[in-house]
Amino acid sequence: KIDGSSTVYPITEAVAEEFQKAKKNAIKVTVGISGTGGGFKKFCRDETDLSNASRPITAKEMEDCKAAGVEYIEMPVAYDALTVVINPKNSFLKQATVDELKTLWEPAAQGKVMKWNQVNPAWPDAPVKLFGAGADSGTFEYFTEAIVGKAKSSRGDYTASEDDNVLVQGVSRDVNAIGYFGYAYYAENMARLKGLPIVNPKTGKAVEPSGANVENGSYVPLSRPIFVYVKVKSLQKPEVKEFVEFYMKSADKLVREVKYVPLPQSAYDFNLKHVKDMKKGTVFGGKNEVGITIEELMKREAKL
Amino acid sequence: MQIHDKPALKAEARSFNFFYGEVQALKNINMPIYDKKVTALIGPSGCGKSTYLRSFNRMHDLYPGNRYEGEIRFHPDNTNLLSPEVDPIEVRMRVGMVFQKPNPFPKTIYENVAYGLRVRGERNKRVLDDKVEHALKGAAIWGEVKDRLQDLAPNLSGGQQQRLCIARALATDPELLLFDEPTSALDPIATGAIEELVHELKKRVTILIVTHNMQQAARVSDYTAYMYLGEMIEFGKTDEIFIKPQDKRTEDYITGRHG
Amino acid sequence: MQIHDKPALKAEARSFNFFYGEVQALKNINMPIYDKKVTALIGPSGCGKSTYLRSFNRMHDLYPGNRYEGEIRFHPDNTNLLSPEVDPIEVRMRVGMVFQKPNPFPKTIYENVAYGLRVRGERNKRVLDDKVEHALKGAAIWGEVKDRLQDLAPNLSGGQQQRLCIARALATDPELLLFDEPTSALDPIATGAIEELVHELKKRVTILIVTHNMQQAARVSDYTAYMYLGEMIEFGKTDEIFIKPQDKRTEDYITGRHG
Amino acid sequence: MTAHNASDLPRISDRLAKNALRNVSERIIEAILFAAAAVSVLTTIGIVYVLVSESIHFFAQVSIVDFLTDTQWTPLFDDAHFGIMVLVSGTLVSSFVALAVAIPMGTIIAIYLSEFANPKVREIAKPVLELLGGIPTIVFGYFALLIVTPVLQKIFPELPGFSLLSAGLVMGIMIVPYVASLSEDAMRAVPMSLREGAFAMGSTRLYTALHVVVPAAFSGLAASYILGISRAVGETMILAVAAGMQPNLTWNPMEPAATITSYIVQVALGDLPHGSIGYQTIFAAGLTLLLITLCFNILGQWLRRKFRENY
Amino acid sequence: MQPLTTEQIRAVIARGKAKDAIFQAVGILCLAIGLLVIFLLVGDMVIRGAARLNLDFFTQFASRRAAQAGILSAWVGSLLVMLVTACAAVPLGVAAGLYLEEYAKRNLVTEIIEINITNLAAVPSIVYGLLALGIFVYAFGFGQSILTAGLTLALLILPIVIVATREAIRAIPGMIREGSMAVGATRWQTCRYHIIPYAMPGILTGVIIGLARAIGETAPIITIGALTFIAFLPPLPFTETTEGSAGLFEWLMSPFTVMPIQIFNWTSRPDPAFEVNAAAAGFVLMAMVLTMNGLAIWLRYRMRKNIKW
Ligand SMILES: Nc1ncnc2c1ncn2[C@@H]1O[C@H](COP(=O)(O)OP(=O)(O)OP(=O)(O)O)[C@@H](O)[C@H]1O
Ligand SMILES: Nc1ncnc2c1ncn2[C@@H]1O[C@H](COP(=O)(O)OP(=O)(O)OP(=O)(O)O)[C@@H](O)[C@H]1O
Ligand SMILES: [Mg+2]
Ligand SMILES: [Mg+2]
Repeated sequence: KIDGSSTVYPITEAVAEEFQKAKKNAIKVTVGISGTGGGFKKFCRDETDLSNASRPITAKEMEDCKAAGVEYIEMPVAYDALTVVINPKNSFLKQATVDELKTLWEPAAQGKVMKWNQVNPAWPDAPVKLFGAGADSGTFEYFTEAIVGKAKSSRGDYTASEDDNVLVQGVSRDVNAIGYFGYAYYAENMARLKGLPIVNPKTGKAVEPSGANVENGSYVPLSRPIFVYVKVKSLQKPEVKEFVEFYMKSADKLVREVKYVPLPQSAYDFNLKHVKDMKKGTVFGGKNEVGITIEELMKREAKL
Repeated sequence: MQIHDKPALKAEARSFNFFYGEVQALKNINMPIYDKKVTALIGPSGCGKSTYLRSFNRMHDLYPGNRYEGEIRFHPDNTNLLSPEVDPIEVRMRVGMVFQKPNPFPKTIYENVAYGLRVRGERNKRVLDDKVEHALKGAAIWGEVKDRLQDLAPNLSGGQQQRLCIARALATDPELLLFDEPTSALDPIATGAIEELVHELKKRVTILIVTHNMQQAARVSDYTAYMYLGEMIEFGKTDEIFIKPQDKRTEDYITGRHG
Repeated sequence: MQIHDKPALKAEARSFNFFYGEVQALKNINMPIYDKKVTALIGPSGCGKSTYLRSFNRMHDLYPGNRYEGEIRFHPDNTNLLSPEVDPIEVRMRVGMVFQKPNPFPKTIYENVAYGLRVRGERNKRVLDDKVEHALKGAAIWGEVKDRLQDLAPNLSGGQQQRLCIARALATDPELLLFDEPTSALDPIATGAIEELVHELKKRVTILIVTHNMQQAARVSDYTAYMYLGEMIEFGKTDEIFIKPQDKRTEDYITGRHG
Repeated sequence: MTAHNASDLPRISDRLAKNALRNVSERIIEAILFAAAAVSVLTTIGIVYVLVSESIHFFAQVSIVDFLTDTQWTPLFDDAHFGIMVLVSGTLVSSFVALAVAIPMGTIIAIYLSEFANPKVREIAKPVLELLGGIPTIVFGYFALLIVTPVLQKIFPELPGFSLLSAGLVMGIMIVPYVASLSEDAMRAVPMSLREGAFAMGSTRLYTALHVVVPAAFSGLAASYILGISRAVGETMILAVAAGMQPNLTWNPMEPAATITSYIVQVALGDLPHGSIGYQTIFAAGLTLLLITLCFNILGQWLRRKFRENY
Repeated sequence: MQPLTTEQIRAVIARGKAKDAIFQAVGILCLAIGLLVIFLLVGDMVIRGAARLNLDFFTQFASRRAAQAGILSAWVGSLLVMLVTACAAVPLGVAAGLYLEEYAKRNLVTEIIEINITNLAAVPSIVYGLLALGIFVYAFGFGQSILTAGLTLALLILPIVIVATREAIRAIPGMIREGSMAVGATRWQTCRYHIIPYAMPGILTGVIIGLARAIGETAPIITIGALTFIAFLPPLPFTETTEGSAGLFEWLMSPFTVMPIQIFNWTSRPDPAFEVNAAAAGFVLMAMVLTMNGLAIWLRYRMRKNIKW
């Protein structure tokens, strides 16, 4: 029984589907979408076996789990690249820096930065139409943290939607629009949208959102790992264990299929090793971090 | 012979008052109902005929706010029908009623007549068949419906429906039958049939009939009571009332000086 | 004098047949209606009185499937009321109607009476006030309602409502007024008031009234028509019909041998 | 005087006494039926309990004054503001637009079906129209976003891609069958005798309908409008898809805005941890929504009582 | 003042008739707009979804591949949820309607119940979702099961059923009631033999209209948290499962998905191919609603034929 983030859902769903097929439907897997927070809530109430998460577990949630005696293993399963998209007819935007995006999205901009030329004088005197993820999503949290520098800190006067297709619609219809959402939605709608290259703060080079750039770690700071948490107790059930093994083995292929960016195979093997060694806990200590690479993660020591 | 002049009492109203909420609809009514006789209630519209009639089977209990005062004694057991200890359902089992507009249930003819028996818990098919036939014969409609007992009752003509309603009331062997203007919705031929039936029935049961048609009262009843504005103005043998009313108001009404 | 014996004609049915779909409800009716007289229609229930009456203002046009045959001529202009070329709305503007159950509109007393005038496009407040007062006086209800013209009409008593409906019909000066059992829902006192009113009104308009009450017919009408099973059995001066009916069926009905 | 022999007498009297068994079983049945009727009250108590108990936590942290007067709604942001008026304005504006469509259109259709159309048309049109109420609202949402908005943009070029106007219009269409069907029922319950009275005075169909039938059926019409209003206020998916979900204190239907309901689904679908203040806001918002519909209902009850059918 | 001349009267009538005609045109236009929207929406769904409208679509589970995804678990889920809804709402609603029409005395309690029912009818469906989340999911511990969803929707349509029941009962002439009581029937016997059977056509219509509304509800079910990938069916009674033999009511506690949720899920997929599925599923849902409405009309017609007074 799995629940949690809608961002991770497509991957887990694909795995679940294949897994059931492989097992001839003898094992029933359900995948819910309650959001990362809702998922953890159930997870820490001991209601689910695995929890999809688009961000690491928070300190509060760690406490809840501890209180309920729930122990878990953290497994990164893919990269999600946030894509900043613009209308394909937009001719003046070729690239953007993190600072520019910050000027546009920070809370201070609310009601003030309404024209493109207020961000960059080289840009035209045209109104800005903003589209973004709903304020309770992991995407929102990560974007604000990466761009503005503080989680959940954003201007409020933009069109927010949980349904990313709505955002796709919005941006594709308005020349002056700019928006952000998960890479998969961009990948499916390349005809209607243009992905805005983001200048890598370290190298100073503009990097296009693409699978390759995410994988090679140059698309920063807008790419992030996403996770599946598995309950230690549940691993004693053979079907859960089998499912986790199946997940890690087929992840590379299935992640690609649902248009996410897979981690290097070594990372999946590493996850399996954790399972074998019962390496419990999170490596984040209850905080989210921006721009972290998978290699760094693998080096860290997990804590409960 | 004395016994013929004053037959046995079947029921008797004693200082009977009735109230619809605050409104007094019947005022101090005293009246005998003789066994195996037809008693007609006449009077202008709104004078309380229906109200009085419906007191005999506690129909007013169905609606809140109605109140009885005084007694209606029922013989031979001398029970007060209106007493709160008396179960209105039992009263209705002993007192049958036929309404102004025929109101057969939208069920089969058979089920209409058997209904009263089923309500009493009768399940035996043989007994039911028997009693249904008997009641339909009693209501002089057996011949017309015996081949279509499973037809829906509302498909009958108005007069047939009314006789079916009589059969329905008869099936449970009531001791007193109440008729509230039973022919006012019927054509002359159906009316004739019902009047004849009433005449037949009084051999077996006591009948109390409301009518707004004085000729009908004269034709079918042995006793007549004239009511006016909730009061019982005059009661007596039908011949006497029609030939020589004692009260000016009765006379006015009978000679048609009223609505 | 000849003129008194046979007054002017107001309307006249000629070989008039009426069909509810396939069912023929009126059969070959021929009958005159005299100007400024009261004509009563009597007959047993279901004989077609209402059907006939409602033909005079083309009420049947409101429901699909009804069919007229023959003519009803309207004088002095000798229009055939039933002709398809004649607009039923125009007919209704000339022929007023009062129903069995009082049916005031859910508006104020004033608006009820003014309704017909507004339909005719009258907007002038003075004219309306005048006509409303006049009509209410004509219906003998002015005294009772003059201080409460803005009250809702459905709050009046039954008898008052019926007189209000008469006022409503009078306000537009109809040439012919149809009454369908106007008193059957009323108490004797209200009935008396309406009967008196009918008597008053015939000075001004022609009246055709359906009643199931023979005494009423005798009291208020100049002419009486007896109908039976859709046919016009007998028509004549009221005195003559009641004293010496020509047809056995009329006699039976009048003497009460029928429902 | 001997129709019944003496031995009969006590038996008959017995029968007339109350039958205890029958009385008890009738009482039990009545109690069961009462319990069923009481379920609706329990439901209300449940709703109020759930909303209030979570809202209490919320109001422990946010003052009611702020809640009612703040002009920003950013409960999930770092800089949190809890001005419910932002959502209320979106809710009211979109409902207003919807009702501006649904009430006239519904009433006209009802009058047409009950007073003009022949019975066959009515028997077919009514259920077909009711199908509109059966279309999943999410389909309406995309209808508003993909079809109605572009059409409207042709008329008002400055209209943004998400707006209360297009969501409201479509919502109005969705509500039409509720209003039309209930109003039509109310008008058909007006006794024919009233209509005959009006026609006998020489009035036309429309005049009869407007001056006699509509006033007579007014309490029923009011009830249908109230139901329409509640539908509009409570509608969720259309607004979530087409109105833009942008917390925006505006009374202008040409702008995008978030409504109470769209906020609630957004959070219900999101990644928010339970027990957080952000999560509790949905109960406070739900409570506000309930109070709004309750106000309209009380208004409706009052209207009905004032114009109770008087025919 | 003069009475109007014939010409004047004719002019007035002509004006009135012109207004009639204009109104009639407006009425037809409004009706046409409504119907047009329906045809547009349904037509659009048919055209876009046509490619997927085949038997496989009904017998396959949801899948991440649009072309293989089907609605098996969704339509089974919808039907089962409707079953629970009907089983809960009908007895409750009919009993409540009976009580209010046939038993209740006019007093404060009755008054409260009545006002309360009209209020409930107006409570937004999403609020029911919040109620269900608090009461059924957590307090009663039913979880995100068919039972929870069915009961939630039952509460949602309860006012509709109650109102329909009351209307139907009110349409039964009082003389039928009196006729039954007059032969000595108790109140309950009168209800059982007469009121309930004669009110049945009206009750059924109300129930089906309520169900047709419930089957399309998305918001409360989302709030319960039932948006899930389900690639299996609830256990049939008495079949063997991995958790042992399923009891008669095991399926009640099974996780589920329903049509509107499946549609919602598909419309929010990045891959546009899923929109075809969403359209096809939308059409299937419409067809379900249509069938229900048709059934209601047919039943009403069938049953009315046997009931007249
Ligand atoms: N349910 C009721 N509530 C209040 N008053 C009532 C009720 N039923 C009847 N009345 C009043 O009681 C009086 C007597 O009515 P009842 O029906 O007994 O008259 P009736 O003699 O049968 O008249 P009709 O010949 O018209 O049937 C009337 O004034 C009537 O208005
Ligand atoms: N709308 C209708 N459709 C079909 N038949 C009808 C309709 N209205 C009346 N009838 C029939 O036409 C006949 C005449 O009815 P009508 O109402 O004119 O009688 P009536 O003399 O006015 O009776 P009453 O004294 O009861 O009012 C009756 O047999 C009746 O059943
Ligand atoms: Mg009576
Ligand atoms: Mg008549």
